[in-house]
Amino acid sequence: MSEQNSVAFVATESIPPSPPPANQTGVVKWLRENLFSNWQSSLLTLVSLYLIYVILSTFLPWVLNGVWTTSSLTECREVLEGRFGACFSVLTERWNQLLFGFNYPSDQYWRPTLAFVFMLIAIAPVLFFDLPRKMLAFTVAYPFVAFWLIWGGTIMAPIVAFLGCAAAAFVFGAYGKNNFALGFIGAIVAAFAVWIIGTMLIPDGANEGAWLEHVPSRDLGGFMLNMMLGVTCVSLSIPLGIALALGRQSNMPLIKGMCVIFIEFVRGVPLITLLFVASVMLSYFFPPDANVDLFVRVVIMMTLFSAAYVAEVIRGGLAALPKGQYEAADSLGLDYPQAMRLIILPQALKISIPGIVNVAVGLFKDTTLVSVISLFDLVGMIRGPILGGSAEWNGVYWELWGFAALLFFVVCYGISQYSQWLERRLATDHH
Amino acid sequence: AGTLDDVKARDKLQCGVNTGLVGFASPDANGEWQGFDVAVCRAIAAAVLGDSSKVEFISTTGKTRFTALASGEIDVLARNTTWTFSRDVDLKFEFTGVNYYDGQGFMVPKDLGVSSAKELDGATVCIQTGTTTELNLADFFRANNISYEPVPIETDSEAQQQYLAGACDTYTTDASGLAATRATFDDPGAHVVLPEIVSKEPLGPLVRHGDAEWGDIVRWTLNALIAAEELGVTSANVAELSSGTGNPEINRLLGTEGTLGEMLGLDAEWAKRAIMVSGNYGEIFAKNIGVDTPVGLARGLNAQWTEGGLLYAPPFR
Amino acid sequence: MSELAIEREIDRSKMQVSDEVAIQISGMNKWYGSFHVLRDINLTVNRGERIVIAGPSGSGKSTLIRCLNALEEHQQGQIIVDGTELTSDLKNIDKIRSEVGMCFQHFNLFPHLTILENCTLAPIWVRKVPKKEAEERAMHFLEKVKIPDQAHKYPGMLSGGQQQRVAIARSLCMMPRIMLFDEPTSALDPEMIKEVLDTMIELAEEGMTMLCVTHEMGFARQVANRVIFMADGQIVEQNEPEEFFNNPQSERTQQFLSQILGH
Amino acid sequence: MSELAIEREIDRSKMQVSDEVAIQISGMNKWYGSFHVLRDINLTVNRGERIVIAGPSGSGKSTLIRCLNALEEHQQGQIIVDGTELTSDLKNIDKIRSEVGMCFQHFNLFPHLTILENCTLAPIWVRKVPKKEAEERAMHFLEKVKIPDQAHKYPGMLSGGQQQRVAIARSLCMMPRIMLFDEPTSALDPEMIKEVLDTMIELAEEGMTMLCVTHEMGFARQVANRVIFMADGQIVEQNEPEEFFNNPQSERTQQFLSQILGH
Amino acid sequence: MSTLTDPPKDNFRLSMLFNDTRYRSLTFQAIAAILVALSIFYLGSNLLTNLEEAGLNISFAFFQNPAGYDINQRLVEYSSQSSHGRAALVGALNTLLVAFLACITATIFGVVAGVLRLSKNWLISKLMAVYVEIFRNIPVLIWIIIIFTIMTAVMPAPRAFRGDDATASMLLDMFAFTNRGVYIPMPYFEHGLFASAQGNWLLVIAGLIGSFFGARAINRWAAAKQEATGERPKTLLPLLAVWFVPLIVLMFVLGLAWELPALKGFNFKGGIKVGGPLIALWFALSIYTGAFIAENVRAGIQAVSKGQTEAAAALGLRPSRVMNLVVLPQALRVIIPPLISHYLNITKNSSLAIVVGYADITATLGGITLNQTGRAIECVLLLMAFYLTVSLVTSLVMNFYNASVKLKER
Ligand SMILES: Nc1ncnc2c1ncn2[C@@H]1O[C@H](COP(=O)(O)OP(=O)(O)OP(=O)(O)O)[C@@H](O)[C@H]1O
Ligand SMILES: Nc1ncnc2c1ncn2[C@@H]1O[C@H](COP(=O)(O)OP(=O)(O)OP(=O)(O)O)[C@@H](O)[C@H]1O
Ligand SMILES: [Mg+2]
Ligand SMILES: [Mg+2]
Repeated sequence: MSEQNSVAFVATESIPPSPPPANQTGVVKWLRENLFSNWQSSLLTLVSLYLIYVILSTFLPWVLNGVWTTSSLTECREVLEGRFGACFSVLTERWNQLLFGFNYPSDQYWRPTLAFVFMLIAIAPVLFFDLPRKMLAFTVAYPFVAFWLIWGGTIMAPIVAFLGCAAAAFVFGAYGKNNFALGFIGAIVAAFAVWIIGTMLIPDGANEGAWLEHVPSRDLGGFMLNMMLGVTCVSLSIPLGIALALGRQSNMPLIKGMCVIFIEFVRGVPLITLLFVASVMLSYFFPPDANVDLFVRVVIMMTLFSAAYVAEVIRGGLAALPKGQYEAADSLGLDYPQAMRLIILPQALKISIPGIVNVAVGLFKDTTLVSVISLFDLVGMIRGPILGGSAEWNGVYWELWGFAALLFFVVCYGISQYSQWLERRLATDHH
Repeated sequence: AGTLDDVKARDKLQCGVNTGLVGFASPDANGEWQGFDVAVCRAIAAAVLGDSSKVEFISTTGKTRFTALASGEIDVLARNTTWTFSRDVDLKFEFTGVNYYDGQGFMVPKDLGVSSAKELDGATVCIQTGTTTELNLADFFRANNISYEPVPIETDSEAQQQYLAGACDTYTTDASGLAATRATFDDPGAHVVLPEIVSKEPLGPLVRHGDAEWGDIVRWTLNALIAAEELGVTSANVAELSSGTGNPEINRLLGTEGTLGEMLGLDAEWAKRAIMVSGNYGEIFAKNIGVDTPVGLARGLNAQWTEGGLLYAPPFR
Repeated sequence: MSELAIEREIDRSKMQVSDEVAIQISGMNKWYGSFHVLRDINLTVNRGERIVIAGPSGSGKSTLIRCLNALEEHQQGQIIVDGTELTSDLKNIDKIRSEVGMCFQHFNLFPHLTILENCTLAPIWVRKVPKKEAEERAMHFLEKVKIPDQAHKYPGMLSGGQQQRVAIARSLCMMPRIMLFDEPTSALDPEMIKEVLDTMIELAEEGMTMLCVTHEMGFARQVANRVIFMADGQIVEQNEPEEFFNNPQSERTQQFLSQILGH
Repeated sequence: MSELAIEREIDRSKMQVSDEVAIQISGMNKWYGSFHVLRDINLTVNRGERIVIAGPSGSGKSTLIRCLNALEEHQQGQIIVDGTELTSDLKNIDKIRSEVGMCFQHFNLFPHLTILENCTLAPIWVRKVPKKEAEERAMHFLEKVKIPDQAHKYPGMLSGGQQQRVAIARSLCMMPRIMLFDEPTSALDPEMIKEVLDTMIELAEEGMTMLCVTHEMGFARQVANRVIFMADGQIVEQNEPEEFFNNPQSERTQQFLSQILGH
Repeated sequence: MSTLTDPPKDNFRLSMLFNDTRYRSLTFQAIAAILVALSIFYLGSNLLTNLEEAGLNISFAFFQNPAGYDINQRLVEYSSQSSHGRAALVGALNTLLVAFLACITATIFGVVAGVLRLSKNWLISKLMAVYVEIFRNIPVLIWIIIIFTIMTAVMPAPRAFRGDDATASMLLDMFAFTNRGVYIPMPYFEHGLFASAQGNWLLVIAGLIGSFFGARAINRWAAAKQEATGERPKTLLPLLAVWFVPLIVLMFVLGLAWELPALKGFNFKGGIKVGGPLIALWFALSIYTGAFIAENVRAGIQAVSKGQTEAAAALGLRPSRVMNLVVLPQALRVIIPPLISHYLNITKNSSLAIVVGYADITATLGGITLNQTGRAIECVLLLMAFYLTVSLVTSLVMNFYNASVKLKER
């Protein structure tokens, strides 16, 4: 072993940390690194600055000069006196129509508003796991409350509906623990029994003179309609989606095949064709005197549509679970429904929430398509009665479309930020 | 069961209308449906149910209207729908008469300098789709051996926007619709409707085939409105006239004589109620689309036969 | 693999083997598709026996264990567990599963439930034990595996060894008469292996019938009363541990032992 | 961590250190933002030296190694590798990178290419070696690391130890004169660690200049000719291995060694 | 299976339908099948009674009847005398056309935005983030309408080109950008070798195909050379030559000339017209979907770990090579599957063409034809069948691709 140089070295003192050299800090460095690191980057920076300038310089004066208080476009133009500015007065004047459609009784606007506020409360414990679980009680009651608030009419209807569900839950609680199939079928029978008896008990003209005036569903419109379709269809599609996903995972070829066909079929056609089915075809498939109204038909089709997408998301969640979880459940003697309900689904659903939220955002945006089949949602209101059917506001495209875009942006961006937050949180969660 | 029984049981008439065409059917700022077609629906409701507000208006597009009617979602379709052979025969509907004799026309900006549709060779044409417009247009240009570029647009609002921005040279739909649209323009005077009417567009309410009883009610309600104008019965004097007049036809119409109402399965005063709602045909016309309204349509073909028009209600006897 | 010294005195006196038959496998065959995994397995396990199954990877050890619990179907032959024949009848399967507990290599705890909930879940839903009683029982077994203080944590917060012990406790809560272990320590670090083996030894001392796939030869030597060597889906050799290790008969066994101990 | 016994005779006679300077670092400082990671580093490495860098986590070992390869920029001081100064000049960086091979903790093989393609990629595209020659060379080094038969598999199909050896072979295919190792064995299982260390020892025996961040003290003792101890971004102590382990001078070093060996 | 050789010892009992794993799944499937069959039967019988009551029938005979309407955008011969079937074909081709164009541009937008979003330039990456968020979070229907409205409002009408005080003018006297569409010069041949224009074009296409093979040969030669010597010869000049020399010669021989668009009557005549509705729909679909693709591209590139780039850099590979040889091949595996589903979304979203008056299949078959014939059920069924075929074919191709690029693991 021949090491020529003696290598022994011991540091005599420890060197304290010193600040980095001046050209490594401060605004200048930030600018140099982030905006002007080389000539391509500098060029891009300048181009984008110019672009931003152009956009802002046209957009800002338009907004700032905006007129908010006139009652028609001509009046607005007079006020503007040739200046470049927006006629936001269409928004103030048609505010209620944009939000609630033109048919909802104007003295009842508080009802959907209240339902909306309640929705925020009801949905909170679902979205944020940290909130007290007791709030879920309100979530359970919410659909019935909201139904009554929005449609009004006799309070018996939501009560009967609620009782039916409660009976189902009770029967399932009593028998489902021992025998899932028995509990499940029993629950359905109980629910229908209560509903049928309840419907018979409600007198014919109960909607007349009810505490809350009855509003038929074709009178719903505006942004409220988008919200309602979005919320209703997404919530209805989750159980259906779960069933489809389980069916697709099942090892019974027939059931699997039917689920696959359904899912692939729905995902293969545009939503608008399904809406055509709802508007021009579906009534042929109901019994001659059923007369299911368009809102319900649209809800059916949209639910089926989003169920297929939800099913695919949940299938991903199911596949992400290790096989060991299924085996452990089996080896403990849990049967299939128990294993699903207690072990598999709670985990799979949690993984799937961000995906489901994405489907929800997509579906919410797609609710605007109902304007094509003559429902007056926000887009339908603008395209139909406001732009096309009124002499006062013919030609205020930018303000109206800008408003619609903004409204959707705020909601969808909010939801997608939530889903990103959730994804981060699920990634760090240790249980 | 017959449609009449359904309507009575429901205590509400379901009436299919346009999604928004000023003057014919459009919701106003308060959300109340207004217009010429709407008035017909209200008259029917008044005749059948005794209350003109017992109507549910169901807006339909060109695509959905026939299904809505065929599947029973609506009882009567009072939307600018042209009476054609195939609709009547092949699609199994029954047109109950004509409430407006229309024809497809063209609107052009005045400064385009066009005075006849035959000068439109090579023009870009905005069409509001959803009725027979595309077919008439194709036929007209083919017959005159000139070419055009169609731009089919779903809603009136988009078609207007295209037309006003100059993306189309001309806008075509039923002349009544053109007038209604022009009425909403900033400067209606800058646009003209060309004299050519390229098609016959008898518009009228229709019902399902095979329910003759209901068809009769709709048909004769419409006829009652027309006859009332001919007979000089107006919303102002109908109450007074219904106590009995010297004119037996008026008496039969208003139910003071004969049992016409009973034959229809209604009561005697059905026509009186229908007329009370918003007056006779002439009054309805004047109020919604007449020359004094923004739509500004002259009676033209839609005048009574006695005035040189085509309106001719069969006798009430 | 490592021959871990088991430090404490092991009390073999309690590990009595009775005459009663706990598991009887005769002429059992199993195929995966056309691949013959288990070939003519014949095995009788008496109550109280502690059997270690060894063999090279892919020899079918796990498959054998899993057949006993109906996690896999066998296609030929007979398996009788505790007097109940394993057929495709769900009733029998349920019965057998509630008699037989199973521990996996990767624990397979339910990560969304606390330790206590993991342990009470099956008693409550399968055995219909009242919740309170189930919890008491769970605490009892958690104490036995020495982690009662973790009861309200989630599995993700525990170390591997602790998780495996919870898994054992979870099986025990179903009061099984037979326990199956499939390489319960092979995913663990050396310190943790000891904790888990200790727990298993304690179980053995209490007279539990155990079938254990493991490569812990120390455990096999000191606790097992029979070692079964499998290769290519067959039982090649079985013997008492001392004999098995010191005096292997078949060539396959010798080769295997030389590999596994020579390292 | 574990002091792994290296069983074979190590032939230190071939591990000659020449007088030629391979790497010269003087007054080098580096900041991440305002965090001072490397403080006044001065280090001269002669051709043929085998240097092990040790130190607590976060002390800047990886950063130092990565600076030598221009994977990180330094902000002050001078780094001269093989006579070329490391500046922001791309030419110099290219030159240095083709002289210096690097192995990462997580191998970083390219998963979409076969083992052979992994090894020939850089020679073909950087050194412009004809494909055939590059493949021959790759096979030569794969034989050296004892996995020529895996050449047409994909990295995902190999064990960790095999993958790390491929990573070494991949670096060698560029014929570097200096090799940098950043904890090459810390992601591996014990058996695999041995395979990789063996390969590294062989390299050392052939006279390769090596800088190695590792906690394998067995390796350090028997192969390195210098151990450098870093703490808080500084070189706190350096010495010959025997001296370093038996007679650490500074307090930090003593503390670190007691922790790491006392285990 | 061997269960057959080893029959159940106990006799069949009814309870075994539920308790025996062998029969249980059969039982459930039978129940499910019966339920589905019942509901299909129920819906079907409703349909039949409803149709009968309305006196209608299901028949596709109307397909042969003349359609009677005109279509402005068509890829195959069509006039108002053609049949409804042909109108549907025109629509189907239009759907495929706009979907194809939008897929290309959406990919370009998406890749550019996705890569720029990872740029070190703070402003650019933030701008791209804004683009992505704004477009992703507003319904595509609103975007289509807004973009169509902007196009008609901002671009000059042909009228504006007319007269002395024209407010708009053509670009280079060759291109006209109007709110009815964009007019570009159309090439034609003055002394073609064939009498028909098609023949001459076929000749040009044949030339291009020849160039393509030539270029491939050059690349192969370069690759072979690189394999042999290590150096890759410069191929830019030969490539340019092989692409352009034959083309230029051919153009010269055939006498290439351009037909320029010119304002005649109401519209520009001559040249090639790309219609306004097509442009609006195309642009709206591409920029909307581009935002989604940008996210995929970003995710795909980020999915390639930093270690890969570092390892490649440490081997001395230049950044552009690192991108081409290491990052992209790996990122593409992550990017392509969702990319395909975005392509499908484009195809499906193109059904919103009706709001801009573009004659896709939803507008012809599901729109005017349905209107004119009133054959709702037939039209909607055919419409769904069309989209279903497109998406099934695409996913089939997709599955093959996925199987072929799956990373090999043990
Ligand atoms: N689900 C399956 N489908 C097909 N073959 C399988 C399946 N599970 C296991 N095998 C095969 O059956 C054989 C036995 O597997 P088994 O898991 O029982 O081996 P083992 O002895 O437990 O091995 P190890 O020690 O690696 O756990 C192996 O060759 C394996 O590849
Ligand atoms: N990209 C970075 N940005 C900011 N700080 C960093 C970055 N990379 C490393 N650091 C910090 O620099 C310090 C030194 O890191 P380095 O990776 O060199 O440590 P190390 O000695 O290799 O530690 P280990 O043994 O854990 O690998 C650490 O405190 C680390 O947090
Ligand atoms: Mg195993
Ligand atoms: Mg490090």
